[in-house]
Amino acid sequence: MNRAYPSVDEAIADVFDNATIALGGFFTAGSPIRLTEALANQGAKNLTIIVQSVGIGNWEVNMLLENRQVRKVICNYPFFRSASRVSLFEQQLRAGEVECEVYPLGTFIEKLRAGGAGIAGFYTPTGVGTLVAEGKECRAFNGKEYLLELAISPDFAFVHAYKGDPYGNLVYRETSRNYNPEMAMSANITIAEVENLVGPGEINPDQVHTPGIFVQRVVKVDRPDIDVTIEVSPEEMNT
Amino acid sequence: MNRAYPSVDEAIADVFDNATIALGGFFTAGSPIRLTEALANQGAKNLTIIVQSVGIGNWEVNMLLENRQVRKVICNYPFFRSASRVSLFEQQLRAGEVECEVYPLGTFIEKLRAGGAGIAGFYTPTGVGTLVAEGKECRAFNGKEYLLELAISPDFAFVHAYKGDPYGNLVYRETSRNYNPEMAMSANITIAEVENLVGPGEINPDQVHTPGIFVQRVVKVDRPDIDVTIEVSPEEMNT
Amino acid sequence: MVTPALPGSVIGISRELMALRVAAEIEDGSYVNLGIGIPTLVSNWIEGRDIVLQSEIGMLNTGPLAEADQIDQDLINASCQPVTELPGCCYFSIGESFAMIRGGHMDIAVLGAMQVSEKGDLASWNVPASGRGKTGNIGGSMDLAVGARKVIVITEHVTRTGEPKIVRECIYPLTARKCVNLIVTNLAVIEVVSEGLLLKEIVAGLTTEDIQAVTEPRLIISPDLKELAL
Amino acid sequence: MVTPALPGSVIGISRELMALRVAAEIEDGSYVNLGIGIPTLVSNWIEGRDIVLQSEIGMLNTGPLAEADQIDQDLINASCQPVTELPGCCYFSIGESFAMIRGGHMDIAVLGAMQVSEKGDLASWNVPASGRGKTGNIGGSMDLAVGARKVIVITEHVTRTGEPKIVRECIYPLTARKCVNLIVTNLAVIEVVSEGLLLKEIVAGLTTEDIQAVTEPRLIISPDLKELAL
Repeated sequence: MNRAYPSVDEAIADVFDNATIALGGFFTAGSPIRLTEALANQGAKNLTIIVQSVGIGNWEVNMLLENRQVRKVICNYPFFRSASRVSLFEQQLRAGEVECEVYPLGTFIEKLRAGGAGIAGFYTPTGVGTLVAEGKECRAFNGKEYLLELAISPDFAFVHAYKGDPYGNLVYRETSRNYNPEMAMSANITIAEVENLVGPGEINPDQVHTPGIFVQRVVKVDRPDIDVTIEVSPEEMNT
Repeated sequence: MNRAYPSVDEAIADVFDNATIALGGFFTAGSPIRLTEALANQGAKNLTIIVQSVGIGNWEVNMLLENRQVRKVICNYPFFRSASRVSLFEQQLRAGEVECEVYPLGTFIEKLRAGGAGIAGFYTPTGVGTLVAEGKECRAFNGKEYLLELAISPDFAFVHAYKGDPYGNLVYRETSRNYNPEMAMSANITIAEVENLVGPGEINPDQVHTPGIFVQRVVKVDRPDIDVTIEVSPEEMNT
Repeated sequence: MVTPALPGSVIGISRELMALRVAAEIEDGSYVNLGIGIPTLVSNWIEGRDIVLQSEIGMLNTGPLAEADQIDQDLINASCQPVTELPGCCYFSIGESFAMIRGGHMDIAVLGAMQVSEKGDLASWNVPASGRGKTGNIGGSMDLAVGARKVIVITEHVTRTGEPKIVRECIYPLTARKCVNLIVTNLAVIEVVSEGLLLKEIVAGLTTEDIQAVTEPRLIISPDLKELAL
Repeated sequence: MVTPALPGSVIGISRELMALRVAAEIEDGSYVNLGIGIPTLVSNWIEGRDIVLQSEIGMLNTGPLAEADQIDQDLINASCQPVTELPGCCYFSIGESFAMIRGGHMDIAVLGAMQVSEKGDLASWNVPASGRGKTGNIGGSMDLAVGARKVIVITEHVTRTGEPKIVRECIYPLTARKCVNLIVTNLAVIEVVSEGLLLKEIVAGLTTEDIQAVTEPRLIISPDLKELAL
């Protein structure tokens, strides 16, 4: 089993127009920057992007938005925190050029896990009595109300890991794990960029975070080291 | 945070009559033998036991059955493989002394995960069109049928781990992980017997399998080393 | 609408002291999630205490913000800030993180608020005036509000323009219904009880009438009313 | 009920050779789960091939059975047998294991059977004559039958008492409906197609009539009918 690819360009070459792609990571931790750059170069259009945010937290989505590759974003935190700062995504949304679907974070990730785990839908207490409940089945179990939320199974997932092997086994580092494991499970084709590509047997099998069965392609990348602190003012973080 | 207990007896002292208890592990791997022994000594009655099996795979349940402590078993593999071998549990079941509830394995573990994760229920394709579907809601999503299965949240879970720290963080070894992580999540009070109790900071935080928040009590035990091969005839395993 | 007599911006305690008051509310041995914004200030007041902070990005035993040479791009909190580890730390996925939150394993969530109602309804994610319609930055707020065993709101008592934030009914879109247990503001500490809002502590120099004047619903005055002590 | 002309116990290929025939069906690069019982024999025939075996207890790249000095009580398969690791191995929880299985990530499940119907229904967990009523050893069988992309059944063609196991309708309680893709027996290889059961290979020395005689539903004879080759 050798799932290693020689380059990010080859690893993402078959991403097609209208594809749904989950992007793992958040801010500096675990975001698949190199794969996203490659996708911006590759040029697939009309994409649905599933990602935590399109503000500061996942600025790499801007590469796709600038290219007008995105038709829709499914996320949990679409905008800059401050309502007075308008992101490129918010501009395109207000102009009707992109669509946006927002879920509570726990629902967002559980929908992806369900997609990966063969579960069609699940009942969550989150969002009951809010705008999130609009159009959804609400049902009581043991006297408490829950919403029915359905699974999502994207065509592709791009994830970033600290270490990987040719079987696709992945190890994440610290909080860069975040969205990556569930997104890797959820997709039809999961592509992992890894900082270190090691041989079979070089990862302690008790310490694998994402079993290789969930990862179809692995590609070695340079560790992205991008200073985005300039984007985050202390005032903004504490308001 | 010091969740370490001095003995298995103290760790399980408050298990009450009519409690529901999930027991992790399977056969020689990851079964909480010492805690179960302690429970047999402690004597709580009328228990509902949630466990993979009550044949060879989890022979330790026999300690509770012999004591007549068990009212009901929820499992996925209740009997000896061969219909001609009748276990103590099967005897008690046929005599109407205990009840038995069986779920497909994936449903069984997902019900426990749901209980731990605040999900009231989920739709699984497993069991559609079988005896398992009796009395359950069956519903189609995207043209495929699914059963609604509900969460289980036991009062207690007993788990076995290779290593633990006073925060309750656990590390399992090899296939002894099995049922333990989801059971640890699911229970109101999770009690972990650990082969090695180490200090805070001595477990690499990237390598924790069960975060301590899911574990209320930790107790050091001798590694159980019980030869149960005598119970398993090759004929039986390959029939 | 009540015309506020006391603009919140010029009186009462600072955000830092509000955070200190919240810290005093947290028992040792608790697992706590601090929401984005003012709630993160609580972390400054619990260092060295036996309290485990969860970062919903996937971490327990989150330590203080990282100093320059400690910064590690793989180790951040949900506010995009580099943080550090404390002993007993562990990492996990977002899926497992929200299993913890929604599954009732977090003892306390400290959340910011745009509005809190007298029933304990919370609105914290969307100001209609932003023009963002029904979309907005929900993030983890709804799961935390629903899932934590106790929800403490930390907020200025009134908006920048002097409008009450503690209201009879939330006008802004809800985060969750009947989820708030305690409200700590720059002026008072108010508990949400089944009968309504119980005023328990007020800042030195203010009267119950002062607090009522900037609070939309009728407050129940605790028989044990105290000065807000820090 | 057909009266079988050929008792399965005295003719046809051995279980080991049935397993070899199944092994030939598995493409390199596949993820495979072998059910308890006869299916485990398949593992003897794929050593060294580029096939990843899942053990549903929570392991990928499961190696051969452990020899005496390799035995480790923490490293067993779902049949309670001590096993070994192969390079690329990883461990995970049962929850994640069945996410893999139910989520369609396993390429092939090889399962035993009590009965298989002409529609591909599978019965494999409960014989009513056992007196066990509606309870029985379901284990992972229903998830594997529903979740694997391809389900191969490996079974004796008839029961010990000579009754057909390939039937028009399963009388025994079902594992899953319409899940079986291929049936490998001691006598034949039969594919489940939309029109019914396609007889593709038969053991040397037998005729299609011999196979039909011990098979309840009418078989479709493949135009490419071959001798079962090993």
